[in-house]
Amino acid sequence: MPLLMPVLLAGLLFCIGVYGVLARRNAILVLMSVELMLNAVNINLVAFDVWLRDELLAGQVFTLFVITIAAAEVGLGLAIVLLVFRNRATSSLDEMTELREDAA
Amino acid sequence: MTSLQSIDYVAIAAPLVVALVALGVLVLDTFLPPARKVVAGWVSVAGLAVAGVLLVPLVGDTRRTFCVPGDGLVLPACSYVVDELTLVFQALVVAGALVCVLLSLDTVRDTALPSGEYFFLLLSSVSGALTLAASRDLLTLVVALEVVSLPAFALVALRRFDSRSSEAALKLFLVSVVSTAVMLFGLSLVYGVTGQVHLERIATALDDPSLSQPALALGVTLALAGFGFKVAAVPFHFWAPDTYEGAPVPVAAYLSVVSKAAGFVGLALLLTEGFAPYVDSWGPAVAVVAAVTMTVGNLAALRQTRAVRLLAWSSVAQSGYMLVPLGSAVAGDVDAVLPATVAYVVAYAVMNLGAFSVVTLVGRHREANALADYRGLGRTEPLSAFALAFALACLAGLPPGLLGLFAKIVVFRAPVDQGAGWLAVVMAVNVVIGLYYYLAWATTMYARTAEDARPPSYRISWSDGVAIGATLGAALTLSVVPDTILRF
Amino acid sequence: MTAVYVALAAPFLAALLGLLGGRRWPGLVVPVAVGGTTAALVAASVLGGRVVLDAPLSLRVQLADVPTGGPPFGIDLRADGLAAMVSVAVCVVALCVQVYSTAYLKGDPRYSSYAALVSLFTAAMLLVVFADDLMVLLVGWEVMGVCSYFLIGHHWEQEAARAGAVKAFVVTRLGDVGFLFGIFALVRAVGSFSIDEVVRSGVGTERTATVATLLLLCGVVGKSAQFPLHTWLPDAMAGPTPISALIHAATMVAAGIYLVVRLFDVFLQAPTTLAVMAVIACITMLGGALAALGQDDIKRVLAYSTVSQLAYMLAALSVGSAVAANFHLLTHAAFKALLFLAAGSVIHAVGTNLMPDMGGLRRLMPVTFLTMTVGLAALAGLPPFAGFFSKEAVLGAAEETARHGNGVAAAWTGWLVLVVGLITVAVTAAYVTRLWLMTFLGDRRGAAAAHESGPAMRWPLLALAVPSVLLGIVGLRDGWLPRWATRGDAGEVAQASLHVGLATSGVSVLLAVAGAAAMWLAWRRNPAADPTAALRARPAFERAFWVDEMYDRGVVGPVRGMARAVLRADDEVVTGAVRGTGRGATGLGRLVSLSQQGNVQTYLTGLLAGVLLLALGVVTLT
Amino acid sequence: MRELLLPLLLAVPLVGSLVLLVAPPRRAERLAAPFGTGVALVTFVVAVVAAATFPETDVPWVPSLGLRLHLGIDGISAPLVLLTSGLTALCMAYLLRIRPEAGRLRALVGLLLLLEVGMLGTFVALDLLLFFVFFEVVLVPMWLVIAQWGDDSVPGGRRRAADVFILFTLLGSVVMLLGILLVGLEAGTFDMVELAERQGAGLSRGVQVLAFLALGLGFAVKTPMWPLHTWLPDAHTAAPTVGSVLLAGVLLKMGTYGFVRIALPIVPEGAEVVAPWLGALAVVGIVYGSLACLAQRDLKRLIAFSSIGHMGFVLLGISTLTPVGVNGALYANIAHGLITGLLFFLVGAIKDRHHTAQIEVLGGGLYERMPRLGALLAFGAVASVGLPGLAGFWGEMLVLLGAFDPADPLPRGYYLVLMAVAGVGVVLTTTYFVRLLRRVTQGTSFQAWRDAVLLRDASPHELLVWAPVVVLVLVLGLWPGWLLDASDPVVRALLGGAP
Repeated sequence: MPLLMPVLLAGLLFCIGVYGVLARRNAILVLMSVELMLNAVNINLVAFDVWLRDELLAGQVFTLFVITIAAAEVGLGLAIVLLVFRNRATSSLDEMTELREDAA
Repeated sequence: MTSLQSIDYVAIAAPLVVALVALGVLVLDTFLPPARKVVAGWVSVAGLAVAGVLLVPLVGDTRRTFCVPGDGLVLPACSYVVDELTLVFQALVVAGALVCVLLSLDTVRDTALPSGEYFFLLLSSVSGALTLAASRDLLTLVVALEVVSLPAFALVALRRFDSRSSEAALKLFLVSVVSTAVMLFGLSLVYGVTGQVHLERIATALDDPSLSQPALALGVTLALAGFGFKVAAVPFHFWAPDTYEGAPVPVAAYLSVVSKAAGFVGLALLLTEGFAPYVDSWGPAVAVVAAVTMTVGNLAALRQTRAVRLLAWSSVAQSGYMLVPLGSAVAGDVDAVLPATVAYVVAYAVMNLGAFSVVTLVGRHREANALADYRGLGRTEPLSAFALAFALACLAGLPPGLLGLFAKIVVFRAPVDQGAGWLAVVMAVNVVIGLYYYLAWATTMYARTAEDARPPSYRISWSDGVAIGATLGAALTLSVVPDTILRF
Repeated sequence: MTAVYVALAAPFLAALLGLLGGRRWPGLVVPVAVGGTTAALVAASVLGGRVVLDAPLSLRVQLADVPTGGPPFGIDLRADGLAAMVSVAVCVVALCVQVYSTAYLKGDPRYSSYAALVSLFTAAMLLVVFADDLMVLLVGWEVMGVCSYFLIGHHWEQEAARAGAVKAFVVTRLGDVGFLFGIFALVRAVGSFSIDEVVRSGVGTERTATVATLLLLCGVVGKSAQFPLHTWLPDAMAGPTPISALIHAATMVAAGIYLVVRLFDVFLQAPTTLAVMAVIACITMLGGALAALGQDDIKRVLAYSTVSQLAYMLAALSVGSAVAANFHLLTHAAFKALLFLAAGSVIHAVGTNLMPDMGGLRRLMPVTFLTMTVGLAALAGLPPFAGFFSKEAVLGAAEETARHGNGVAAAWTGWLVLVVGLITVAVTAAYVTRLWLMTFLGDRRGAAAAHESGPAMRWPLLALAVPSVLLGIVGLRDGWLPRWATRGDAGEVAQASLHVGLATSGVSVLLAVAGAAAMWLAWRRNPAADPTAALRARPAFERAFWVDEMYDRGVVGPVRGMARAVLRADDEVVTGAVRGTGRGATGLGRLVSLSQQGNVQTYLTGLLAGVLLLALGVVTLT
Repeated sequence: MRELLLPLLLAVPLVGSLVLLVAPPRRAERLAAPFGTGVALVTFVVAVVAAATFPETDVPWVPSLGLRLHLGIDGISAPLVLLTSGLTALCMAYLLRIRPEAGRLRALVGLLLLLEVGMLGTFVALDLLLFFVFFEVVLVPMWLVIAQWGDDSVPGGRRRAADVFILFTLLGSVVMLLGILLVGLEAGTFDMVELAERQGAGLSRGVQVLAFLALGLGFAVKTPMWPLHTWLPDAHTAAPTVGSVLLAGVLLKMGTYGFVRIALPIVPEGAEVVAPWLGALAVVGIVYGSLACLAQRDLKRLIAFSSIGHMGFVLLGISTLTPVGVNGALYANIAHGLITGLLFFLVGAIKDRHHTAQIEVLGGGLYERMPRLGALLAFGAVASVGLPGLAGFWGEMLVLLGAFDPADPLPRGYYLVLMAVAGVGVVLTTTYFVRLLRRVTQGTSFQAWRDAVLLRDASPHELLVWAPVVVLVLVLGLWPGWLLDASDPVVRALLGGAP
């Protein structure tokens, strides 16, 4: 299997993730977009692993770790979003500007 | 390959103990009556102290563990190595965490934070930082980095009913995960091109010129993102001021010192061990980042009126200084710049913790923690004021803060020696800008005040006193015998 | 050499004592001041006596060497005929002035510092006289200048005194800077600061000599009030009259001439300089005399006459006769000091400086009248008064150069000096007559009751009248003057001699008489009025040809403007640059703040954009 | 024992200032001035012994930086050490009776002692990095002295002045650090003695020029050289009397001393390239400072601008690269320290009495109101003008002589022009000082001052404090060999000639 396709796919996915992170106003959706970015990484890693025929299977192990990290992040992230929602009754990132530089 | 790996438990004792104590604290806390919650804090102190003691036997030699054997063609490689660099950072992390825990004791009690969770999270993060300093492969690096970060999010958010706290956590979190994602993407590319995850082997592989250069360059650059976030380098710095301000002050101190030190050790390892042959690519990039970081940090700090926010920007600027040696590294002798980075990080930790100690103290009594609240401190709390003034002088790098001065000399040496004069000049200008706000703050404390507006004097608790005293003592000692930290 | 040390130390110590203790022990002021000067006079007389009795005097002493990094300079002193002569003259005049001042400044609250400064001046002048090192000479030279500054400003309540002091100091200092550079040029050429060395070894090329002497001439022109730096001297008359007598007539202004004489061998190597000197001397000579004709203030008349007479000395030098210059220096010191002291006596009596307010004092102040007449006659160059002989010596030297040439100065300079000198004789006689007539003859015009001055003021007048009469005749004694007026080298003494041509003398006496007669005729018409009132050129004379105004327009005004511009620019640069930098920094800080407005997605955008830029940069550069 | 002398020289004031820092505030406040005077006198005695015996100390401090505690004293640093310790002692003695209007004396005395440590250290350091450290030590104390005890007639003025002072100086010294590092790392040692002996051997021309520029910038800001002088007038105007005295008397000398001690001998080729520019800026400074004085309305600012002019002479001397010029520069350095120190004492006294230093407000008649103060001011002015027989003359004369005959590779004609312009500066200097005397000391007093009861003439205490300076100005004026004998061999050696 040519390497190009999965890497392209990963790149595309990553870009979609980036777009989502920047364009979505809702914290949950931003979180999901981050997941997309992480998954792009996973695709990359697996594809490279297979392509390299890595004896250590480092890429696949890496993927597992990334999945774990992603899970932890999402868990924590959701908790924080929940906290914010409880305090502010909103999960829109636009409204979270209490902490900022003093307007000049 | 079939046998189980043998594990050098002495080498991993420190992070292990810290992690175990973290769990222990969490469990212990549930059995503590509300009035005795502070015990969790003292247990944490003890745990960190033990971890510190456990570092002692490691001094003097290099211990490796979690190794994969080599097979003729490839060298054996280890994931966890305790060498001098590692030890310095581990010691720094332990000491810094100790000060943070001491500062936290009163904060946790006064602001009714859940002490079990608080210390558990703090120690977890510390264990991650300890591991990070020893990790020598990409996986361990990434995982350790996340272990430092994830508890920190929770720590920041721990003031549950404070909307600022949760906002700060969210910002920290989002910037962190995006940076991590970018870094991971970069690392995946590095892995894809080199086929290796151990830093030593990556370095060996990079010597092969037939590798795909653009992919590698992209990978290396993106890989910097995660650490850039940790050290709050521009453009990954955005979270720092907002988060420091929203978090409990000791947590901000932790983020700005321990967490940042962890970021630096990770960055240093990655760059000097893993990507050393690729210095021609990342060197200039780091240099540019360093220059922009210090400039942005200092310029923004000029306008601040609140202590924590000022320290946040100042720590951004200081990150810029710390990046200077890495940014001026040249091919063939990359390791030469390591001592300067190490020295500055250690010096920075001492002086910044000194500043944060007093800021924490004042923050307990003055909610806003504005610079104006420091007016007259020199009269009512001469010792604390002196400690803060000295720390600020160190940060400014001006006598009597000789520690900072020597640290700056060390940092300046690198670009001058390696021919990155422009970077040295940019830093020179920045040092001058920096001086302004440090001095302005320091004088506020000694400014003449109207007699009727007597600033209140504070009752300084035992733990705060120790924290302030220890950092001041360290700063003073290192000012006189700076060789202790400069000789690496 | 003991005499030299005493002559230097006595007035210096007197000055030190006077400055430090004058306030506390007022009774000591007069004895200290007079005593110090007397001691100096005695010491100088000892030297003078040795010159008269023994053969030529030549003593040198090198006290210490001071390293500079280049050629060292030494604290070197010398005493020779020339030094002895001038030192005696200085001490005589100084003693007269000290004595005179005890009466003239009686009751002045600042008399103690005044007397001390006069002592200090005496010491400084003697240092110039005895110096054998250019640096030592310069020290004395400048200390004289500052004493002159303080003494002109003695009456600092008066605006004229303040302004005059400033002007005198600044203008002479302007010349002194050139003088200093001249010394540099000599030192560079010779490799030593020693005057002896400079004179003996010469300065090498004519070009070097010309440059050096022209620069030295700047100092001379400033100190001796020659055109174009002469303007300070008339204004310096705002000082007390004894000061004008001592400093601004007899001694300090003559120091410039003395210096040229000291270094005359170097000047002789530079014909160009001599020519320049001749031109300057001629302009000053005639211009000063004409300006004197237009003044109402008796002291200003004398001041311009000083300018004019000093020009005679310079003219003598420019035609190569140091001896004639010296002779005139000596006689001029005597009669001009006398004139000023007498004028002081008059002023003291009538309470004004202005001649239109005087008149008819002949009867009221007989001693003053008599002595002043002697002085004026000497000034006008009437035989047998001292001024006649010395002036004839100058004119004779000019004639000699004009007719025969002397190998150094060009013939035309001789003619120039001779012609202008003769014209000036007439003008001099005219203004002298005018002064004499307006002050002493005619009817009393002022209100104040005039009376003869006391003994402390009378005796110095009489004492100075003696040399004013006799010096000329004495000076003609064969070989006597050259022995005084040289450095004491045997060959030189033999060479130096005075030439007095009978024809020239006759013409000059005739001219003098004509000038005096013209003035007398004009005065006869209306004794109460100014005899020169009818002259059409009088405004030009009165304003001294508007040189001051030209300086105001051309130098003072522009400098002031520049100063204001610099200050304004500096203020603006300070406030502008510093505040601008500050504002710029905070402005940039604000820019940073704008990116930090709390929206986390902005942060992320920045972050990712930054990463993109970095990545692009790295990828393209790799 | 001899090795301990120089460390002792630094330790005495340092310990003194630390003692004041930790002493109980109430009592310390009362005893601060006598204590400070005592400490400063002891320091002065140590300095005298050191200047007489020329001891040297060399022990490692921070080996990893190559920083050694290498202290030494010789013919060009000894006068400066004596000047520093002497002036500090006089300032302390001054504070015995005359206190600044506001602020605590304890802290002021402590800071002045700390300042003394930095100043003395700069003059005795023989290691480049050590020199830099001491160079920096003076900044914060001086800044505090200006910012806390300064004149507050303009709201926030003293603070702004102090800030500008420290920011300017720091910018200069940080760039200087770059130069030091460049030299030290290229040459492989930071030892000034060794580097001076090498006379730039082993350093390429490019490195030398770059290093001279970097070092020179640091020194030039401190000196200050036009156009980097802008911090000076404000700092002087705002500083309290003792601050101004030490600022003008000693601090400025650190820059010129650095030129002579470091920049000239260590990077001689760089010096050759940059010297003409330095000379030009120096001369501009002379004329510019003098012109600014001519139109100046504030007495303290006037003296400050006059410093710019005088330091211009010092820089011109240095730029000639000849022993004559450098000797002159060092002489002018000392002379300016004494004379301007005295002038600031006097102007401070005038300002304390009248609560203004505006010449127009002061009006004339100082001779009449306070004859002693007036006479001293006249003395100071005349000395500052560079009258022969007073200290100010010799330095400026030698500087001009140096410019008349500059070192070989330098363009002579060009330097002649510089010399001539500097000569104009001499005249301008004379002009503004006599104008100053005319407007302040002469004339008659305003009625308001006549009516003021408190306007006393200089007290015996003040006279006693000023007397040593006056005497020294006279002695140095009458006997220049005193200093030149000491400095000449060292200067020749530093410039690479035979001693």
